[in-house]
Amino acid sequence: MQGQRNKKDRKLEVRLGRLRLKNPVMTASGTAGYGAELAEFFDLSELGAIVLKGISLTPWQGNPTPRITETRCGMINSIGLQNVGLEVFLREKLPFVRQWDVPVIANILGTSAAEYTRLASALEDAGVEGIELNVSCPNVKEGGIAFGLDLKSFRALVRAVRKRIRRPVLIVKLSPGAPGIEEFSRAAENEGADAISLINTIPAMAIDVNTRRPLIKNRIGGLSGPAIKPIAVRMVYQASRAVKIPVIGMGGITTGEDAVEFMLAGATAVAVGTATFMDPMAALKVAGGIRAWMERHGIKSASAITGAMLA
Amino acid sequence: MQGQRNKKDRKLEVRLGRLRLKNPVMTASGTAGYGAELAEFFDLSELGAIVLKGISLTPWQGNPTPRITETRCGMINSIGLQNVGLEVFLREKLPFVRQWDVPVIANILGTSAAEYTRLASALEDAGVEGIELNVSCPNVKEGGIAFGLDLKSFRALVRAVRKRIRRPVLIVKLSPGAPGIEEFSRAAENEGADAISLINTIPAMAIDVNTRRPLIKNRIGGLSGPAIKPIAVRMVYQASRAVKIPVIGMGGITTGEDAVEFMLAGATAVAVGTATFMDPMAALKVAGGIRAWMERHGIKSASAITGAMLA
Amino acid sequence: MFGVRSCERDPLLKRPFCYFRKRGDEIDILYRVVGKMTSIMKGLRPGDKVEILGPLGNIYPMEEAECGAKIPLVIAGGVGIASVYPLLERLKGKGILFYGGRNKKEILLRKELREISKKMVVATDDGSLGFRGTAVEAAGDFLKGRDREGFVLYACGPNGMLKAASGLGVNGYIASEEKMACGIGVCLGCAVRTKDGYKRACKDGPVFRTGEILFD
Amino acid sequence: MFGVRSCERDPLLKRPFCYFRKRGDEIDILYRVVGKMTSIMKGLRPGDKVEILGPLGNIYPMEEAECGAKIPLVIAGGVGIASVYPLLERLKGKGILFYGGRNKKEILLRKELREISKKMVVATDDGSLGFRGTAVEAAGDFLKGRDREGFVLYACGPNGMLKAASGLGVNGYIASEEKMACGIGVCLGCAVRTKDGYKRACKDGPVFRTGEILFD
Ligand SMILES: Cc1cc2nc3c(=O)[nH]c(=O)nc-3n(C[C@H](O)[C@H](O)[C@H](O)COP(=O)(O)OP(=O)(O)OC[C@H]3O[C@@H](n4cnc5c(N)ncnc54)[C@H](O)[C@@H]3O)c2cc1C
Ligand SMILES: Cc1cc2nc3c(=O)[nH]c(=O)nc-3n(C[C@H](O)[C@H](O)[C@H](O)COP(=O)(O)OP(=O)(O)OC[C@H]3O[C@@H](n4cnc5c(N)ncnc54)[C@H](O)[C@@H]3O)c2cc1C
Ligand SMILES: Cc1cc2nc3c(=O)[nH]c(=O)nc-3n(C[C@H](O)[C@H](O)[C@H](O)COP(=O)(O)O)c2cc1C
Ligand SMILES: Cc1cc2nc3c(=O)[nH]c(=O)nc-3n(C[C@H](O)[C@H](O)[C@H](O)COP(=O)(O)O)c2cc1C
Ligand code: FES
Ligand code: FES
Repeated sequence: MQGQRNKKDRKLEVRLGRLRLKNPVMTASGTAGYGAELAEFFDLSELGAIVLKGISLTPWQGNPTPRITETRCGMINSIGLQNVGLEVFLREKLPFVRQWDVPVIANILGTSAAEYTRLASALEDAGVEGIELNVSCPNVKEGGIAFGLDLKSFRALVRAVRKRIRRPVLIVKLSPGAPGIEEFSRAAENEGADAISLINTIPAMAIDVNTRRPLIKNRIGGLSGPAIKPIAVRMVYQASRAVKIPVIGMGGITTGEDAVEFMLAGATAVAVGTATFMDPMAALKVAGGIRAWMERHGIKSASAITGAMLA
Repeated sequence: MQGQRNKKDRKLEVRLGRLRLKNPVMTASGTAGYGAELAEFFDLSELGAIVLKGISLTPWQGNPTPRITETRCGMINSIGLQNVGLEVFLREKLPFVRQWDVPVIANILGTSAAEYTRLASALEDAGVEGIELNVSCPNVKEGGIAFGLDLKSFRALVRAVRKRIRRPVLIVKLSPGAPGIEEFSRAAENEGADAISLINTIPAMAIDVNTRRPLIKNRIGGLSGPAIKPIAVRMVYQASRAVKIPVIGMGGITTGEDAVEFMLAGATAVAVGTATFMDPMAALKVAGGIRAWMERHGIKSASAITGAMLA
Repeated sequence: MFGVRSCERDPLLKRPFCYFRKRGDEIDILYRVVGKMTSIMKGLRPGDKVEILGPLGNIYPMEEAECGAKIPLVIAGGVGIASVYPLLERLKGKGILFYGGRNKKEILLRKELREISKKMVVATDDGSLGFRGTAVEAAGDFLKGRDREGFVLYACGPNGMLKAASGLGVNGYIASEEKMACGIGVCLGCAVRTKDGYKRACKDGPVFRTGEILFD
Repeated sequence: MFGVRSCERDPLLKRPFCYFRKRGDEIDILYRVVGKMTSIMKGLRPGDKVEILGPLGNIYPMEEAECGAKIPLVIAGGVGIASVYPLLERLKGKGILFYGGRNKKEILLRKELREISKKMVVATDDGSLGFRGTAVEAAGDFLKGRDREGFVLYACGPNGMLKAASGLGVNGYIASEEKMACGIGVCLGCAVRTKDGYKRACKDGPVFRTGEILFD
């Protein structure tokens, strides 16, 4: 049984730089907390990797409510990076998720390059397997997305963090609003990123026409879910043709077939976000769906799907 | 009856520069042909304005099929600006739509500023009430969107067309990919546009995981429909706060309440696109829905909705 | 509380509902039709399927009331009644209920509620049934001259009502109706501002101690 | 042809179908369940509502066949049979039908079709019923040694089949199955490449003259 499962698992294995994932499916940052809640639903070691909620140097309060609203085939959120801060994270949160045999990827956000590098160093010391630079959160005013939209400071940031860390894989999460997704992808690659991930949520707004008030207190939030999938697939396609490093695709994945679609477009791995809100088991079901698709199509290795779209 | 209707209509009246619209609802370019087909379904003079399919100087073949595919709450198209060209348009298409008492707005696309100005001049001479510069079509390789993404050539284009035409209102249709929607909006205003319209479709892609082939022959097409509405509302909100000229909002409008949402966000008028494919009468129903909403909320004039979102 | 989702693909997210009645494998939901999901629920026919995830979150603590140390003062607004109904049942006739709605039509299950409550006061905004005013005002009238220390509060309803109920000076519990996305504590969408920073209505709540939530 | 749309909000777009049978206010649709809309249609129960827009597009011209000048040679692949069924009825037993499918299970309504056709040849890819091969191959065999001028072609099926049928050398009509968005001629999504440039399958078709369409 165990043997058979391992064999099956190797079929699904993919690599992000030096990091091996049992399967191509990870959680999307901000949709799996720090792991504890999902662990009530399934064995976290069934995931390719777990990407944690974004963390900053000091605790952040986040935005006022309402923070979420559903839209047609999607949702808008403006959580505003509410998080416990680095110290509490290292003391109280990280040890818990370390109990599982799953690569842990920390998602970090700062208001200056110095904050990013301090976060990255501390997390490397704490032994995380990967660090994802969030330079694309539309929900915080300072920092973050500013790096994602300006090529010069983007380059400088990736370079600074790259210099500081050795062991963890460095993933750069691009902004869907980046002017020229190919250019930003290549810049990340040139500055030493091990992988890029996309897309983050797209700035969006909804108004209740009965009350005439914005449905998100902060007015503008980020759109995620199936509605944005075709935009995300297109950006993954463009990014993956621009670089040689692996691309992690996300945006509206709810089924194994959605994941395969991203992989055919060029993704090496995928992340499941909003779907976890629909069903806590979503990420596992996506992994199972990829396996089923591979069996139907007689494909022996998940990595063979990457970029295998026909003309 | 007629008197009553006129009175009602005045309530719905809005203005785009010198142009009065009976109501805020127009067709979105490329979703109403040149008017003939919709005229089989309703009296075109019930529209605020009719915006025609984009035209170029010479006939364009358009892209190979499949050109359309449905996605979750949206669709992707890559028609590729198939059109009869200016000459046939003036001879065979324009006279037909002129039969109705409705402002006609021509949507134009060229590969150089010179092409745009020639088109605009010819259409002014032919007596159209408005000219919409399409600098945001994601489906043609040359021209068009190039102007929509580069601020310098964008400015030069708007200025050149503005110099050439006097009578028709000049509308500039912005690209949702413009780096900095506020900047492009202000640039259009400063160069003399009478109004801006947004959003055009968003570049997107979908792959059939069974055949592994792209569902659009050209691979990338433009996403429209309800899926993009929250992105469009946000951009209309941002654009309308950046400029004083009227904003025409579009992207996923299917009901009167959707239209009201755009108007609360800052739109003076709206356009109905993909919804017409769902129901040929959609634009009329949207106008009726705006009227019903105004009655429910005791609002006497459609123009009072513009920007009236509460805090 | 638990989450209900349509097996159709729209709406995407689960919607939170209270266990109104539960017997064996069957769950009753008392709900008001307000939007997409509740309209779908209204149209369901026997054999149709929905997805349910639960139980989620906490429930009203009942020690002080059950041991008789305090008299349970229950305030419900609108469909908040679905939340306090099972509480009243478990309190076995000890609860004093103040139940408010906009008008007579909104006041449901009067007979059943009377049977499971020690005393029931109905309040309607338009006075079409019982006290004219809000349930909190009716409870305030009742408390006049009484020792608030002798009561334990249980309140469920819209935010404005909860805020007013917190102002009654009776310690106890209030259930938040914050909007939810995940229902399991991972999205931080259902944040409730408390003395100790934001908490999650779905996981740390929906029931909070009076005084814990900061209303603006 | 006409368009069917779910009253639910997903899928958005209408789907094109043929009038299979029409009597008074009732329309029968013969359809294969392949995706979203057809799955919804399968789940419909009496009283459920769908939106229908039609009639749309043109129909098979029948002059040469009806006046007896030519013998109608009808080729249908898969659900293409829904399109030629009413044609065969109106041809009152004059039509020679070549009907192809992947296997026996895909061949529907054999009895009825036999009754309304002068002659019927069934072809299956796997040979599980009738001729082993395609309907076009069967028609090609039949035509051997016959004067093609004496026939008028009517063909409906997937693009590959239409291309093959066009190659038979029999003039007539073929019905395109291009994907559609609007169904009324405004979106230019259903473009068919013809000798005279792109035409719209929904408005200028779905029936085109043989030789008119350029297959790649
Ligand atoms: C812990 C908890 C328990 C609940 N228990 C019940 C119950 O037992 N019975 C019951 O009828 N309702 C209950 N509700 C409210 C119920 O969840 C909403 O009525 C439901 O989500 C509406 O879904 P919809 O798709 O029909 O409406 P939507 O289409 O989502 O929205 C329609 C309108 O309702 C408003 N709305 C949506 N969700 C909420 C919400 N959570 N709170 C306030 N307004 C909202 C929207 O702003 C909008 O104006 C509970 C809510 C919470 C948080
Ligand atoms: C003029 C015309 C008449 C038709 N008449 C009939 C009929 O009478 N009976 C019948 O069963 N079908 C008919 N069809 C085909 C029918 O329209 C499709 O089967 C239907 O649109 C599928 O909808 P869906 O939502 O179930 O599938 P989707 O979820 O939209 O797609 C499922 C699969 O079907 C494919 N598909 C979708 N639409 C088409 C299409 N138009 N052509 C080919 N493949 C498609 C998709 O690529 C996908 O692989 C006709 C098509 C045309 C153009
Ligand atoms: C509630 C919520 C919170 C999020 N928080 C973060 C975050 O902290 N850091 C980050 O990089 N992305 C964050 N994201 C973005 C997701 O990781 C993901 O990029 C996006 O939601 C698209 O994927 P999806 O459509 O599958 O949700 C968040 C998304 C949601 C919906
Ligand atoms: C099939 C199709 C063709 C279009 N053609 C044009 C065009 O020729 N010129 C243009 O400016 N916009 C064109 N558009 C964009 C629409 O005018 C509109 O901006 C967009 O579809 C968003 O609105 P909607 O979601 O209501 O469709 C086209 C859109 C579609 C779906
Ligand atoms: S609803 Fe997601 S944390 Fe509460
Ligand atoms: S389907 Fe729109 S033109 Fe034919």
